[in-house]
Amino acid sequence: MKSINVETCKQMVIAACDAIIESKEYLTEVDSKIGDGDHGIGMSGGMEKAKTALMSRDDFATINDVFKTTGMQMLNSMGGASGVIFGSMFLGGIKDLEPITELDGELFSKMMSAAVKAIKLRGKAEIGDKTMVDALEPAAVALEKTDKEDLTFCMGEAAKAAGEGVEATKTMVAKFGRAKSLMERSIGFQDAGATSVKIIFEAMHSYLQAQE
Amino acid sequence: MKSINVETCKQMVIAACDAIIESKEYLTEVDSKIGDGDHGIGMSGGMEKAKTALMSRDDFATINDVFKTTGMQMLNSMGGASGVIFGSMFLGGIKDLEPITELDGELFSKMMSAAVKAIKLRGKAEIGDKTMVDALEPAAVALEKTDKEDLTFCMGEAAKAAGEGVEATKTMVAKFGRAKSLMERSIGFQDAGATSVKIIFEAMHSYLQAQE
Amino acid sequence: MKKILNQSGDIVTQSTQGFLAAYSKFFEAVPETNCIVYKNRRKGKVSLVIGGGSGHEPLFSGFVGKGLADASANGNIFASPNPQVITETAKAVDEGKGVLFIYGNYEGDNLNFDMAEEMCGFEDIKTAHVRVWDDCASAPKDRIEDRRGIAGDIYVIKIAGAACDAGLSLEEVVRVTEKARNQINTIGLATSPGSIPGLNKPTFELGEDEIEFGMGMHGEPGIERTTMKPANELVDRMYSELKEEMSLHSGDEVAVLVNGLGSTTLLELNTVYYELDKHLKSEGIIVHDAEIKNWCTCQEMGGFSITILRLDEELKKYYNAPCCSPYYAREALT
Amino acid sequence: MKKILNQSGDIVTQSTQGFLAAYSKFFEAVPETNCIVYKNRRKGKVSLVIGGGSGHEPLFSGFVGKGLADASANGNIFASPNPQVITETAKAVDEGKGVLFIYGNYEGDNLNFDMAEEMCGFEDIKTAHVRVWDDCASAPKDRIEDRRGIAGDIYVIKIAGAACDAGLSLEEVVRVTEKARNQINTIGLATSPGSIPGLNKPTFELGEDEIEFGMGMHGEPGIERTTMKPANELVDRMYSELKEEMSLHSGDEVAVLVNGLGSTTLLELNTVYYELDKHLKSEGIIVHDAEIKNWCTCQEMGGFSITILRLDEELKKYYNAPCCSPYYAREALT
Ligand SMILES: Nc1ncnc2c1ncn2[C@@H]1O[C@H](COP(=O)(O)OP(=O)(O)O)[C@@H](O)[C@H]1O
Ligand SMILES: Nc1ncnc2c1ncn2[C@@H]1O[C@H](COP(=O)(O)OP(=O)(O)O)[C@@H](O)[C@H]1O
Ligand SMILES: [Mg+2]
Ligand SMILES: [Mg+2]
Ligand SMILES: [Mg+2]
Ligand SMILES: [Mg+2]
Repeated sequence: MKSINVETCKQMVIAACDAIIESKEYLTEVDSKIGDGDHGIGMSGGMEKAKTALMSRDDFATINDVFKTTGMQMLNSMGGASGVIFGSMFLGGIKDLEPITELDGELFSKMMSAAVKAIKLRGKAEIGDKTMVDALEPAAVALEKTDKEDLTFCMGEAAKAAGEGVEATKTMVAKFGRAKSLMERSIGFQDAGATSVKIIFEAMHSYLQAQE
Repeated sequence: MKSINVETCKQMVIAACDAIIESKEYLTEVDSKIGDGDHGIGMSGGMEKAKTALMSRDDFATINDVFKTTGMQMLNSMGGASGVIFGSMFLGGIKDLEPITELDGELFSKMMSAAVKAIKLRGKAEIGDKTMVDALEPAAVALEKTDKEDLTFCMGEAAKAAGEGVEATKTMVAKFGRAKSLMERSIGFQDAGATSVKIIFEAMHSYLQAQE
Repeated sequence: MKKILNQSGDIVTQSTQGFLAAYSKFFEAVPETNCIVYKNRRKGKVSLVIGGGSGHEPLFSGFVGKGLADASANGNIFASPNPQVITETAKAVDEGKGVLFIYGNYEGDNLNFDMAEEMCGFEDIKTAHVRVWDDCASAPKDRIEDRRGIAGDIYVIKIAGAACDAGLSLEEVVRVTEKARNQINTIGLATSPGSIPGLNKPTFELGEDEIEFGMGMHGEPGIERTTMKPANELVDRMYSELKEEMSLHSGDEVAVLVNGLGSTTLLELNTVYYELDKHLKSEGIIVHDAEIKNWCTCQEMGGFSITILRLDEELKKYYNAPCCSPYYAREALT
Repeated sequence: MKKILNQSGDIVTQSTQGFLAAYSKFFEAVPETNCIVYKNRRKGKVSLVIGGGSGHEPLFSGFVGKGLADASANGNIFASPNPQVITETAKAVDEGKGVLFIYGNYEGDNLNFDMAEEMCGFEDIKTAHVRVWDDCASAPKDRIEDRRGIAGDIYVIKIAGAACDAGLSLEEVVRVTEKARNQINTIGLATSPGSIPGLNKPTFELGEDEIEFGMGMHGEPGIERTTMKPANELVDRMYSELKEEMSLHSGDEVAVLVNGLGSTTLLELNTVYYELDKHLKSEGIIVHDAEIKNWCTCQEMGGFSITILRLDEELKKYYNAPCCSPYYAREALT
């Protein structure tokens, strides 16, 4: 698909919510290796709220509104590091964006780059610090670099880059979050937040593919 | 042996102390089936104190003093039901006894009957209530009935009767102590205090036998 | 089971010494015992001595203090104190107005405190006792004197402490205390055993998914062993036992204690109160005061108990009196 | 792992509602949240808001009250509260004199409280924060801002609450609170994991005979994993860590907290204090006050922590001020 309208965008985000909700146990498992084991609870809780809020309204006028609703629900329900960080992933992308009703590769790339910036500003984590930034920034970079003709294709590239980012976190020493106190002992395990980013992109990609 | 002097009596009681101390785990095991599992701790603690007190002095003038020291040490260190009850076993026997320096079967029988009386007065338990009385009273009765020529023989009879008493407690419903709340469920298990009585008599009997 | 204890030395003695060292402003030992005395106790009144086996901390020592007990006579783990230390403790706090002993109704405690009272008699100390038998799951009502004392101890101590402080005579203190004791019932629930310190053994056995209603602090059997259930079902059952036992009805005024037995968390105990509150409200019971505490424990035993004290105007007066100890402080919160 | 919880409904919400129902005289909810406010809070002063993840009860709500915090912003289990509820809580207690936030130094808390401060800014509420980083096992001294906040939270709250009550300005309250924070260190020890409520999973794994010095409340790794040792050896090690960290020396005046992490009994904690007291005495440390409590827990986690607060005259004044909440009451015991 070249681009999607507000309703499809909403459905795409709901698909991401569903994927996270289904991954609750898995994410918890991942977080419990080097974190405190609550990432699945937090993310699925936030995504449940986001999904409910998205489904409860039929009058989303803009893409911005879809992302804002999602981000605000996460921010104002989850708590924990990921509430702010993942809230910022959705809110940061639309911060200085004019209202839009169609989302294409170009705009999505812009949004994700802005999201990365917002998250880094708030959380101070850089690439290599073993956080969700290690999945999101590569995804944003991939989006920037790729041919932006087709949103589905873009999303696939983003998902692929995020997945590689998750793999890369296994070799890193954690600098943020609860895992940082593990120091070298965090090596060998993937980051939970990065895993969530990958799941979100993959779910959005699958959703778009299914619409072709 | 026909009778024993103060020093031998002291050694005999120390042998009983040793036997109880060695049975600490076993008594705890027995108590934990239907009680709170501390009988071994209490009894061995009390007997340690008694043994120490007996060994620390060389000037016991009377049998009474040996028994009094033992009983007081138990009473004033153990706590729990058995502190009072077993304290009374040693103290009750000498309550109205004139000072003696030789212990024979006749006197020992008198002492044990008095001990039973004292314990029943204090603890209110009767035969059949699944307490140490079910071992001590049969032992006292056996002592009364038996030929009192030889103290070793008397002690053997007492030990035998106490052992039978312990067996009998298995068929009883507990009416005293922590086990009473078990009601019918206490059937099938032997009483811890009765077991201690048996161990004490058996140890005293073995000690006397070894002196022959 | 890892227990943070020393390899040698007496467990109760070391623990008591630690407690006394930390709270040395408030307490001192009865010489050569594990019994403790409140230093700043009010003088010229009936003295209140509580006690029982150790291992149930903060009970008993934690309830010695202002408006509470004057002293606690502490036994070994799960074993009543012996007559000698009880007597020494009573002598340490006696003011010539008499000594009231409060303790849970257990064979061992009864025997030892009775003997101590005889010994106090030889020393011309006037004594009395009130045995607590709040555990309504431990025997039927017609055998009330066979019932065990559990968390209800604390409310009996609270009322008695206030009555002593009010300057009542020993007879009057006994009357008020017995009145309170007779208006207190508790029902417990066990989810997992504690362990006997120093022995590394569980105090009882309970299956992976089993619980027992009414199980005693030392693993004494209760009224029903069943599979684990959600909090609301547990509380339903327990509340209805208490309601029937106490003939609770609309308009009754009560104080309520949800007490953790050791390892059950406040998160859970709060959830218990959440469910309990629904029953109390829907039945029209007036809750004068409520507490959610780990007051009467049995090592790391899992589970909780619910205690209800029915108040009348007289009991309310004593209940409301301020008190202060390291584990029970009640002041007019303004 | 049997947890006394309901099958449906939010665990933290039900638990909070239970706490509020039991202690309704003292607290009320910030509408539609799990945050709580002290009803009778002193007016016209700097407001103190504390908070963090749930599951560590009685922290945080148990330290809201007279002379302590005005409100607690509570998150989900082990997760910081979100910016919205923090902001609502601050608004509920703001008196126009500014709001001080105290919380443990964790990524999630920092992010959420920072964002809440931005939101408060939009509402013209003056704010400040003091992050507690008392756990000296969680990072070396030169990375002090990477250290976690654990039981030391409570002493920071105590001092700050008293400073607020004394009518100090926000700047002065911050100064005093930071001074206290900088004089507080804690070291912990884990013997067994807690579990994540609702998940039935242990928060970490530890072998049958293993313990870990310095392990965090959520299973974050500590400084050494070793076999179980007797109490005296454990305390030796922990005291020497604290001594070095704080450069404690003879004549220093301190307050000491031995804090149980959940299922470790008071019998054991008292034994810890018994050992600790020997070190303090032999080193000439003056113990102004000591507490043995289960204040900062992590569900049924086994283990304990030792917290030392070094006092000067100013801090002592605030430390000594009376306070009262359901879990921390301090009055002049006379
Ligand atoms: N400063 C940060 N910047 C970016 N991401 C972060 C930061 N801190 C933590 N995260 C992400 O949050 C994840 C942890 O989230 P979660 O488990 O929900 O929160 P908490 O750490 O509070 O338990 C980490 O795996 C990491 O990806
Ligand atoms: N009233 C009584 N009369 C005689 N013996 C008793 C009585 N009550 C308890 N006992 C004895 O004491 C034993 C229990 O002792 P112990 O375990 O040391 O004390 P506790 O019951 O306080 O834990 C019982 O097995 C029983 O033989
Ligand atoms: Mg986490
Ligand atoms: Mg026993
Ligand atoms: Mg016992
Ligand atoms: Mg967390």
